[in-house]
Amino acid sequence: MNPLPALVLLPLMGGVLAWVAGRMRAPINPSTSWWVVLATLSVETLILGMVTFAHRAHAGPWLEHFSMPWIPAMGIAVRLDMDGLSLSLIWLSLILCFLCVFLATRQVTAHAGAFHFLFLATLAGIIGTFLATDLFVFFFFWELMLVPMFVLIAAWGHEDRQRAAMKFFMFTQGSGLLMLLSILGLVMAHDRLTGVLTFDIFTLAQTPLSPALSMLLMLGFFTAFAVKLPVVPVHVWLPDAHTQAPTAASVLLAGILLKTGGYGMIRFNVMLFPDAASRFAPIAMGLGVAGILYGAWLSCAQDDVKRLIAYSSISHMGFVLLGIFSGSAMGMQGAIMQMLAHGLGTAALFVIAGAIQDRLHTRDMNRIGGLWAAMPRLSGMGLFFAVASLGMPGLGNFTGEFLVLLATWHVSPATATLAAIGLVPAAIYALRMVNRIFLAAPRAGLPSLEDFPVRHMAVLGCIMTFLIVLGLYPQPFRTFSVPSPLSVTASQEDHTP
Amino acid sequence: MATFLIPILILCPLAASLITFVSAGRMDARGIGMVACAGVGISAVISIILSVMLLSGPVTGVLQVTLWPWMHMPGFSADIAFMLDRVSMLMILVVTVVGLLIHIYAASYMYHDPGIARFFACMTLFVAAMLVLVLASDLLCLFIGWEGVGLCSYLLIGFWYDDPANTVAARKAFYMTRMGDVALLCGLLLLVTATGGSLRIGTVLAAVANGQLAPSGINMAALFILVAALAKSAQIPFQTWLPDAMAGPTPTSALIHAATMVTAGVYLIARLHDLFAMAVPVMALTAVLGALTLLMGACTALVQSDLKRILAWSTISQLGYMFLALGCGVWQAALFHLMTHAFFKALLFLTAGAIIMRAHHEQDIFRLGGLRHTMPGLTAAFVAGASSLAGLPLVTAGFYSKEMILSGVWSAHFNLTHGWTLSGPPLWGMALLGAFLTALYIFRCVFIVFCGKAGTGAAGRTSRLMSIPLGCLCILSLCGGVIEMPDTLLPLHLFSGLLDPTAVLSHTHQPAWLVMAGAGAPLAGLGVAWVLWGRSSPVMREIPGQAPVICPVRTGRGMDALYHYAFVQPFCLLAWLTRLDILNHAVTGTGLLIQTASARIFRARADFLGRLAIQATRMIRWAGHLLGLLHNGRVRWYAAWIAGGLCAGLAMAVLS
Amino acid sequence: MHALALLAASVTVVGAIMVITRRVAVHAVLYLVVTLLALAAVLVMQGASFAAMLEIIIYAGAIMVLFVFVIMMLNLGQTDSTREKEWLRPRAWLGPGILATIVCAELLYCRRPLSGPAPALAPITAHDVGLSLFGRYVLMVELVSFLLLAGLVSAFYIGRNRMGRH
Amino acid sequence: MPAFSFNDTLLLATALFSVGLAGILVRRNMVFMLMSLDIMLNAAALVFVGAGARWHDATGQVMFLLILALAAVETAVGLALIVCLHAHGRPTLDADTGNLLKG
Amino acid sequence: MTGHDVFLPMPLMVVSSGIMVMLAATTWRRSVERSFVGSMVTLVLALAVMGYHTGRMPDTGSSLFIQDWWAGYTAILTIFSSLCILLMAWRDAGHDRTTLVDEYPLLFMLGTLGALAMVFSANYMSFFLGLEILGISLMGLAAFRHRSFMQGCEAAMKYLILSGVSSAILLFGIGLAYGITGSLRFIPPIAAGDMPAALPVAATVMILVGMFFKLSAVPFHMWLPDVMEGAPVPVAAFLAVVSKIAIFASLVRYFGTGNQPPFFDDILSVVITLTILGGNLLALRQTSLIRLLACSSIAHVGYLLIAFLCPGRLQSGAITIYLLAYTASTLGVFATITAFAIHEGPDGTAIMQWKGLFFSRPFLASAMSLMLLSLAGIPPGIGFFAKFEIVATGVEYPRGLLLCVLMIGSIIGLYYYLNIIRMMMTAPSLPSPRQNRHARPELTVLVIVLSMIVVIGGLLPARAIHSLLPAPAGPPAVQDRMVP
Repeated sequence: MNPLPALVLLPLMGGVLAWVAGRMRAPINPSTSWWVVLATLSVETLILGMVTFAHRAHAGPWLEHFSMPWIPAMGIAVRLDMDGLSLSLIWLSLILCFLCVFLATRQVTAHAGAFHFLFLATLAGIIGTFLATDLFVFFFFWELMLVPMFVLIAAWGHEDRQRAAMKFFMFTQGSGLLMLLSILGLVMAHDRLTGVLTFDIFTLAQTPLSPALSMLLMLGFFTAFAVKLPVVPVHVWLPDAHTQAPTAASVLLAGILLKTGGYGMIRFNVMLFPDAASRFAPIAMGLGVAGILYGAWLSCAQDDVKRLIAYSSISHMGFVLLGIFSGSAMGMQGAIMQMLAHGLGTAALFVIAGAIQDRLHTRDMNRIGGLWAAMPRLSGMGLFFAVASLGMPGLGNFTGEFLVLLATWHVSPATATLAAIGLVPAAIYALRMVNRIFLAAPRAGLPSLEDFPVRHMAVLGCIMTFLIVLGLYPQPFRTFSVPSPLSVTASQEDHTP
Repeated sequence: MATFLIPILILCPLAASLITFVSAGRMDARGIGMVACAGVGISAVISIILSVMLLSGPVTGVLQVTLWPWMHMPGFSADIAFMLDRVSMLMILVVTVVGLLIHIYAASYMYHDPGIARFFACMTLFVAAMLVLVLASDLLCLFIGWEGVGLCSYLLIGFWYDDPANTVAARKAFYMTRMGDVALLCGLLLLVTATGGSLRIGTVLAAVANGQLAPSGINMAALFILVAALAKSAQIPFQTWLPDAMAGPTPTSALIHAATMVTAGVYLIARLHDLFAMAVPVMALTAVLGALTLLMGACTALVQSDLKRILAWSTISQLGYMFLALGCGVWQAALFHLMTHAFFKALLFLTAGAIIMRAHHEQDIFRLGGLRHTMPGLTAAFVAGASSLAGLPLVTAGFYSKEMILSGVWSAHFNLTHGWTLSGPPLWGMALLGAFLTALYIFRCVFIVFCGKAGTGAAGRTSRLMSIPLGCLCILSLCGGVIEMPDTLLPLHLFSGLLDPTAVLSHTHQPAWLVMAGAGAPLAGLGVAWVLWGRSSPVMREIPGQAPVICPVRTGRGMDALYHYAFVQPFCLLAWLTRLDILNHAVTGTGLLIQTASARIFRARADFLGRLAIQATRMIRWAGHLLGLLHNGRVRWYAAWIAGGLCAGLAMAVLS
Repeated sequence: MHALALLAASVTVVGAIMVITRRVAVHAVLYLVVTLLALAAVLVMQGASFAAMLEIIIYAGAIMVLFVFVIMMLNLGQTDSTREKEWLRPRAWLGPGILATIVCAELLYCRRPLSGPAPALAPITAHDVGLSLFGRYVLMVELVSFLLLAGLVSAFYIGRNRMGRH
Repeated sequence: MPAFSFNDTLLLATALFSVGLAGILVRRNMVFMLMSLDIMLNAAALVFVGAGARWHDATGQVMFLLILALAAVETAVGLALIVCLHAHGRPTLDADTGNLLKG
Repeated sequence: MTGHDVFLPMPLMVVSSGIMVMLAATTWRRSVERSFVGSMVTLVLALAVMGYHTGRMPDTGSSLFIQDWWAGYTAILTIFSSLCILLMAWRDAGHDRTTLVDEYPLLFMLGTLGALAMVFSANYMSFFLGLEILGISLMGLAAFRHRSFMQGCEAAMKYLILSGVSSAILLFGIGLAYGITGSLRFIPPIAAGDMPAALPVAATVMILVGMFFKLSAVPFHMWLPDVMEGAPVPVAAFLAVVSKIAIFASLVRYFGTGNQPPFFDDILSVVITLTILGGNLLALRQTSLIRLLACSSIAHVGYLLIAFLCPGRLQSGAITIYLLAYTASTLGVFATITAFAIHEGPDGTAIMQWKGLFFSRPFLASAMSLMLLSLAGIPPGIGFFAKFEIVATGVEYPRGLLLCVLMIGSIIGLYYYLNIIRMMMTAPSLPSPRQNRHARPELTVLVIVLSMIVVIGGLLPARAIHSLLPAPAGPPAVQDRMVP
């Protein structure tokens, strides 16, 4: 049995179960749906572990392959392939989901079943996005994951949630339409040349395209991914969405949803249109640097904790863009490392911000005051992840940033210097946050606050460990998460039977 | 053996840090202190063992440990790798031994502080990071320690976070050094690009020696690294953070902001001296900046009234000496001075801390006074440290190290491009002036604090735990210098022989009066200080005014008038000048400007791109509204549209 | 014959113009009857005497009577005609007039170069029409019955609602 | 010799059509609008008869008959509506004022 | 007169017989329930014979009617939609029993008959009669608004006058075409080459204008929001779904799906652009849900016309799936509105009334969201795939400008659809007086069935496309023949 469809479908089914469990009446424990989610995630982890550790049997770069015709008239098939990149990103998703489940979603009491269903549905969409190698299926999942996320933000978010949710949806959906155009353009171009209507990227990657056309198509893809990543001129949705989303949704957004943008750029921009991507690289790198500086600068000006973290994400994602378009394997790997590290670190920061909001009912740093005295554990964690986010060597972010900078330096030292300068405001916003929330004089009239219990600390401790391992011993992850080239198909033997 | 010991050496303080952090609130203060001291103590013992091993090995022997590959990929590789050679041996000894003494002191000093666990966690973490910094054989690995010590410094400066001023100071320190870090990062990127993918110090230096780098590349790399070192060591133009950093607890100031972290810049340049040797303009720049810094630091220290700030400025000034030495190519002298400076400055800080503690946290020297009687032990220790700092001839360690620098500077010569040259004697003159000023300000402090009328009453007594380290440091700062002597006195070159047995420094060709001058300047400074502040009715034992105060000439007191014109007036002028502290203002002003600009721009209209999006939405809504107005519900109007559409359609179809 | 045709045609158009310019509804109805009669004459001249008959009987006879009935029910008086006068200012005419003229001009432009085969001489008699109607197009007749049924039901419902509810 | 060629029929029909259209666009009274509608339908019917004459085809007159039925039905329903509207709230039968549905 | 001349497609026969039976039953005893049941049975029967017939008589029909895949498909859609709408109307009539309204189902049946006649027509005459039957019944239906009779009357009057104008234009055009070709068959007059160019063009344009009016493409769309708002909710659904399917079916049959003459292209491009932008922009400012749906249906016509304008391999699939998606989703929305009205009291036509529905009626709100998302073209609804296909046709037959318009329109559309969902998620400010009328199980079933169609169609669109691939027939295969 092939594990890939199970990976996608399992969260969905678990979600439905959770919903049903949430709607059950009295005798059932209200947290049943939570347990269902936990069980689902555990099974998912088991399957993923199986995939991870049993892949030695295959020799090729693609670990698993699954294919099933879907809409034969259009040449569309449910084609899922897994390589190291998608595997590592799925691992990241699962880890963050565990983080959410342990630290954030249990607090949701209003319509918990529905919340968990939407949560898992988002996860399913994200995993599908990471696995799909059929452009239509990819686009399907790409759009699919927006809907539950929209509802999560709009229904469970904070005060200005609905505007934020609308903004989020409009931006991502609108850019998705551009991608749709590009997908169809590519498919039709292939069709015109060969007479074969297919959405299979392995086949489409071989399409000979004129430079102008490939640039156009690449731009379509790029726009969609740029909005998701986000790249600076189109980042507008992100601060609002991150700020207003409930904690779990913020974690998913920052931790994984943004990564789908990076993932898409690697797989669909750089690998599908290598020439156009290399011609576009200077602009993309410029945008990346702009993102680094602009995001960091704006982050320094925020008073809202979650907003600050959100802008810092923009800054970090600038490095990802820079790395992807630096045109070397090193930059690509740096970008992947940065994605993983940013996913872990920022997610943890959002969890902490969410915990603060749960306790103090404010996100305004002026009104939070020093928490170290009241909540040393939470504050310690906050300090650690803030430091990670400013790019402390030895932690995951630095590995990514350094590789990206190195790759960029090979291309253009000036760009790399500018990007490196972005690390100074990074220190400013991170430490500003630390000194206004954690290490500051406690505000008068603070209610007695409950610190993180030990099990929460254990979960966050795991994230910490991951970050440290990523920072000090990234070698296995690095070799593991290399994206496989599209010229090699996983499934030559599977296609023929 | 070494492969085993070196990781342990680093792990010990790290483990102590983790234990103290995790045990916050569960372990009592004594236990925490013991754990921390044990961690640092074990590493001190190990470092001594390692030194013995190294010294017993061949002369050029190096202990190498590669723990695991960090990043290996085509075009770049970095390892978590350590290397113990003689330079790093010196450094680990300083770090662990001085660190141990300071930890022991701090265990008592911080005993009653509720945040002691956090304090020791940071302190031990700092030791670990510093050890990584000095032991790393890979520049990227060094960078871990480099940033790590910065972080610990930040945490410790802002240790008493209740006062916003402290946290501001902490952040200032971090930001300033962060700029340097960015420069260092750029330098590393440049080097790794040039050397083809490795940052091993050996590889880098070999590449430099082989001429793989273009001269401009070398200059750029050296410049980047110099900026990093300047920032870390609080040299011009980054000097402003260090005095503010005195907001931290005194042991922190002693360990981080005097003995070890601020010398990391010196260490880095000394480590890469082969690279710098090829970059003559950068060397000249280093020397000039060092000389300027040492003068400026000394002058500023002369007019400070806060005990710890005096010491902080003096640290800047002494680091200036080291940079001067580095710039002149006598890196051994810089390291020597680094070591002695670690001893006496730690001593001074610790003593100051003890004094302040007993004097009810009074730091203003003008409110102290007459402590000679109440705290004789501390007085002795402070005087020992002060004389070593001033470099009183023969009996202090500071004299020998300073002498080594001075003689090195004298014979320096820079061939800059386009025929410009810079030779040593002017720099030497500045250094000598600095020596005079050093003695002047430190003894000003000594006389004001310890002589005269009693100021604030003292309470309690210095605990034994605090006095032991003081004693040890006293001995070290007085006698630690005899291992290297000027040729004029005795051709003893143990230290430079230790560092680099192949190239022992000797300045036999220099005139003997150089040594005399070097010995005389501090003495002169001491004398002037005695005249000004030490006599029973001191002229200037009051707080200098804010504005240039020209004291009225007191009639009938010829000697006084002479003093007045010779010293008081220049002093007041100096006070006025340094109080303006133009550089400090410039740097702070720039920071403030950026801050206000960002606040102005982004607080007022947050994220103008977001505004743009909102405007676009508004336009679309407006269009919709306008269109809605057409739907006024009138049938005739609707029919007119149909007719118009028919009209247009016919026209399009027929006329096309 | 031509003169007659010209006369009938012009009466038709002039009558139509009078219809849309009258202030009093009954006058307009009368002009409409005139128009329809003239149109019937035109139809006769085209050899469609059956159609002309229908035009007179159904249109001018039945439908116009319906109009007259309704106008009587509405009981329009002097105030209405003055209001109509007010509504028929030249300004109100301007835009619609231009629009209608343009449409007319465009249609005429399209028509201009038209020349078709000469129509056959033999008129189409009621017999032909009947054959066609109940032969090929018998289903259409059935459909028309449904059309009339729909109209009947609608009008009945609307009319009943007026009586019953208010 | 026919009195009307198809061409002439079209001319007349076009004129009638435009007049009817103008009537609909100009008149605010719904009764007049209905009358104008009838004029337009008559114009269309005329075209059919003319075309039937041109091709000598009875279909044209069948269509004429159908259009007649349509006109009758529309007039009937329209007048019923007019009576209704007149009774409830729009006594002036003005098409422009008193519209509840707009925007 | 041949056998073909009296050929009447079975569904038409069944529906007309049903109407007559109902009429006869009415003379015996008037009963609303019985009328509804009778009409629904008739429609189910028609559906049944539909399935029987489509297999047997795939193409060339008589000169009046034609029965092929395309006609069969659209007829099924029409009948199915009428069935759903009747189900909705049942409660509309049921909850207000002060007057006997057995004309209500009768008029629906007449309207369906007209629509079916249009769908099956192969001749101007049958097409025109069908159109008018549909139109006249709609006039009657629009006045069936019980609570606000005046609005209903006004809507009916507007519809009457405007559709009269458009009918006159259409008839004029048909007359011209008849004059040119001498036949009432569906042949675009361009094909007959013996006439000068301008007149056929004028005829085509006038016919197009008539059709555009009924389709409510933009310069001719103004009546739709007003009429839909004034009419009862099921009638609005009828307007939005049945009449549009029927007219679109005839449009496709009339103009075929091949390459069109250039002037046609130009006009259609302009109309599509205006339609998409206008419809979406108009919908932005609506506060009435029905008006909003009217505007959005205008926009959807624009999308559909893009597929119509882009001949190619994907065209037929795109049109069929889009019709299905549009029908199912729109009906779903209307069904939800009706169900809402039963549950919550107010008739659910103002968006504000939907506030907080996610918390009080999660099922209803979820169904509504699903339908709206499907209309917006977002998975998992069938609308997603439909829009995908539309874009695919646009890309295949490169129409960059129209695609840009489509994109902008979709984004704007997304906004107002989401706005409704957003409104449902807002916590209600004060609890509305809950009248809690009787729950109608049939409406719940209807909503569930429509949701299933939307979801299954979204997940397995292959079936829908596959079986209907040969659907839109081009111009009838029979060659033009002069009527003797």
